[in-house]
Amino acid sequence: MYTQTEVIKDTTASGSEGELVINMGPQHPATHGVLHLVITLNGETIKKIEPHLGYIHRSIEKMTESLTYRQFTYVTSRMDYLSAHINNLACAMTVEKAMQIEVPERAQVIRVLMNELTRIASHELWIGAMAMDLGAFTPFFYAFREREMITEIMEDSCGARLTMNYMVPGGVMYDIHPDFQKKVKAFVQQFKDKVTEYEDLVTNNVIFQSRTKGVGYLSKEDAISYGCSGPVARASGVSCDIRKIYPYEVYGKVEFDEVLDTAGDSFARYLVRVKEMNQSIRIIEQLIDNIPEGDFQAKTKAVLKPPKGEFYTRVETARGELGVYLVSEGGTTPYRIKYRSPGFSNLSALDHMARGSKIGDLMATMGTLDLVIPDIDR
Amino acid sequence: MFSLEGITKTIQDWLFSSFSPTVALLIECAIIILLAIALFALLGLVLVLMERKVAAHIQIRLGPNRVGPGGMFQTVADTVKLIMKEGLTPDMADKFLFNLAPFIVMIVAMLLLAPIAFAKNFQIWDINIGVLYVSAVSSLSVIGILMAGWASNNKYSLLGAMRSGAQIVSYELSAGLAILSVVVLTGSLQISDIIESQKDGWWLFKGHIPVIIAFVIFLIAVTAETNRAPFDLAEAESELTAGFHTEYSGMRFAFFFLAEYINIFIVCSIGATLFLGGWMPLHIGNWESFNHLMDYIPSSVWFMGKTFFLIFLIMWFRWTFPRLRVDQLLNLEWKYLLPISLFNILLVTLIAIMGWHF
Amino acid sequence: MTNEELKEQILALEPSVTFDETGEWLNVQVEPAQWKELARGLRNSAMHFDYLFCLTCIDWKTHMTMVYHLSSTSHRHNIVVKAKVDRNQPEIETVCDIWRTAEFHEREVFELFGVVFLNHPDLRRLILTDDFEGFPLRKDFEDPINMIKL
Amino acid sequence: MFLKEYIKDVYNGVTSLLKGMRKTGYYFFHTKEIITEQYPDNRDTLKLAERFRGEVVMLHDENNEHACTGCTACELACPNGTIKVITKFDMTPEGKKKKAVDTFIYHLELCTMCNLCVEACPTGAISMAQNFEHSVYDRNKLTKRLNKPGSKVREGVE
Repeated sequence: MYTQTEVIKDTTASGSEGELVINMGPQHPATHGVLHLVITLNGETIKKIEPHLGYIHRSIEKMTESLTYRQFTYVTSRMDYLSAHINNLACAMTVEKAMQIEVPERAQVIRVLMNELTRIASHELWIGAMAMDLGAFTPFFYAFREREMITEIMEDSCGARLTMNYMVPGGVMYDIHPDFQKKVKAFVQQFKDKVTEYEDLVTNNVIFQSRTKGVGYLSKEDAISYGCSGPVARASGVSCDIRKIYPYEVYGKVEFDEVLDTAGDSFARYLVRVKEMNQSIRIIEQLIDNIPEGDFQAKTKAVLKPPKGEFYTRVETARGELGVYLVSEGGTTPYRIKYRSPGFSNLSALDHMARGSKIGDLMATMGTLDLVIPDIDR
Repeated sequence: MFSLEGITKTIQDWLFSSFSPTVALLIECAIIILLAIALFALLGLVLVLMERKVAAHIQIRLGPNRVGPGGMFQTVADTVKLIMKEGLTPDMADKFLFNLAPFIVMIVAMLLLAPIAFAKNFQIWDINIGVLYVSAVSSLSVIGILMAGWASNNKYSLLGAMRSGAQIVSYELSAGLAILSVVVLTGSLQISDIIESQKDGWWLFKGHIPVIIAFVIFLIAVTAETNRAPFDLAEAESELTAGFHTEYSGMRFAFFFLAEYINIFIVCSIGATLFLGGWMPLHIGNWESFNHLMDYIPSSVWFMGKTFFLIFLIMWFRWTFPRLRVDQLLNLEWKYLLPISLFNILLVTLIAIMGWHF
Repeated sequence: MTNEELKEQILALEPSVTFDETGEWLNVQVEPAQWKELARGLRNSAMHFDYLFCLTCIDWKTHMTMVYHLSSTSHRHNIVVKAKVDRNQPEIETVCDIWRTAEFHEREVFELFGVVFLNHPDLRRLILTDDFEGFPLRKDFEDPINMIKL
Repeated sequence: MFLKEYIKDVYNGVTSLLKGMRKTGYYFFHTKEIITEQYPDNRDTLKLAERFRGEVVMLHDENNEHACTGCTACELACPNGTIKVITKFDMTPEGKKKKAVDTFIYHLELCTMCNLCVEACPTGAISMAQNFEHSVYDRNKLTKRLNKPGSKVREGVE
């Protein structure tokens, strides 16, 4: 066992014969936050990648142990801040499962609508950021234009743009805004009009294709073994969409396809995400006119006290499978909460995927893994 | 009508009449140096602002709009900031080379100004091997970049400099061959001769498809030579933070930055001279009245217009395309551009020999 | 596969395990010494538990429990395996040669709970700084400066 | 055949690039597509969503009365210790002691705008306001007293 200091010290001197050890991050344009990768290079070829985490570790799991069941959902918005709704939903669902709260149909539909909007918003940001990693700056702004519409919808209904805290145990915090349906329909229309722009600028671009095709290959066996989930695993042919396998809320009642690809390279991961946006649009179109009347929140007690036991909820965030493992001792605060974050497992496959490729390929691989660092560190 | 030719002639006559030829020449040199530096500063300011505005409009933004009307003085403010900033030298860097590198890059850019004809008879040095001079001197800038990368004692800088070395050396070839195709058609290396040969039409139109191909290859190659996106591997922001100038700050960084834009201006003016007739107005065959009308527009306006059009094209590339990978960059050169331009030059030679051009 | 079938097959692999069916999924209690063998069996037998989707530890103040959530991508069944480890000298065999995702998760558990994973190829700190003392997710961890008690 | 593939490669590559350039060129020349919000300039016309959560305020009516009974439900609901309610005992005309709010302290610097206090309030005394320009030079200014001086609880609010 050797300590971390030694590793970092090691990077100031070059590695063994012909090797170059560089610190990528914690401040680096492509690591999207504070990911720190210690990369061993041979010329431009990557020999080894060691991630060092913890620069934004807030120990949310420990914090949660002193928060009540109403309070602890909002903290998870800060984990994977791009799918804040879905994180909140996972927590709310865990409490509902533990306390056997029946969520009204209307709340379920609103939740699914919000989830899918979040998923599109997250993928929009990812498309921009990924193109930026590969050196194309402009798609970022086009993607943000559409994302802005979603954040405005969120702002109208939830009162915040990023950390909404809209899903609460028992339903949603408020009813949807009166303009919600109109604005969502406008967004769907805008998205359909503008989706060709990404095709022109990114998908069909010969440089983009040559940068991503065959880069960062992950086989099906490795994807399973590394615990990958979400688009990363689905691009390798692993069917792992929690919305399909273990449907929650009203996902069982809507029609959508699980997007699968078998190529397993960066371009496949890119395509899976783009197609997933279209599937999300499909779900939204099915539900937007069919929001049932009724309560938006179930009647719950002021103080939530789940019974003693262990509860596990799995949801599909924009990045993959989020698990909330709740150990309750019957008190007002959780005894232990474990968040199984998708990014952490996906990151563990990075070394395997990037070995032997160029530094430029690392950007494509890392970009398509869609890492959100607070989600990894928690 | 306003003519730069008249002004320069008056100044020269006056100088030679009032001083001995040696002193007059020295004074002329001093004036030219001053003018070149002034042009440098001005071009830097204008081009940086132009880049930011072009980028902003492509990206559905407004761009700089706070300092001065429409953000006109934004770059001036930036320059003031850069001058005031501390120029850091890394601890273990090779101090001499580290400080020398930005000046080498600047000097190379300045040297390249010499043979460019800015307007009719307004040229610093009408050297008889003008085109050769340009392609020879422009390849020197790689020395400055390598020096900067090596002396910085930073691994990102080193990687960036190595990439840049491979890139500039290989793209010199196809840029050279593209230039050669015009030289073949003109039969002269002198810039003024090349412009003169386009009196009745620009080479881009006169030379059929092969010259158009040469023009496209020239554009691609010079984009790569000036380290611009999609070939900005030497800087490659998302990979190497800032590549060879990662460790530079303050005015020394500004020199690199400025040199990049000056280089763009120079290669675009060379492109405009070779393919679009330099300061020569747009002349179409024997439409006498049209040609006459075109002559009324000052030659400097023609030259600047063409150059800035090409600069706009290069900026347009930058804000549209993703960056290539280093091996793809070399593949593009050796597998696509070089064979095509070799084949192309054969065609151009054929056209020149058979006299098929207009 | 139903829980009964799973039970049968797991018992065939390791007779000393005990079961608990109160939760959502079948809970399997195993001794740390037998865990590695059982893990290999679960992965390679007909049950085909190839997806380790959650690996964590719970501090019960008297002892600690390693919790492994396993799933099968082909049969779609899940189980939870728990192994009780001693709190003063927590040690358990690594499973990162069976499920490679365990490598990172075990490193996380190692530094947050102090559980030592035997034969782990690269067991060092992933998140915390080197001079950090104590194991933050244990119940008796106190940090007077950074922890705010409400 | 090799030559055909080669030419096809070049052709497809160039057309894909030109398509991208057409798109960016379109936006360059269509300045009305610009979406920049000129924030400090458009302060007058800026319209925030009515549910936007900017800060917690206590609603006072024209008689300088509020609805806070000092029950501290918000204080308990807050996950960050943002709210501190200092209570006092008022004498009712009948001579009975009645709990009332003395000072409602709100630490804006700790607040995450999660809305849990507003949800918890049984009398609707506090709500979220749209003001989002909170920057000040002294962080002490961020600690606010929400009940106005001299204000008292509205009649009939229990």
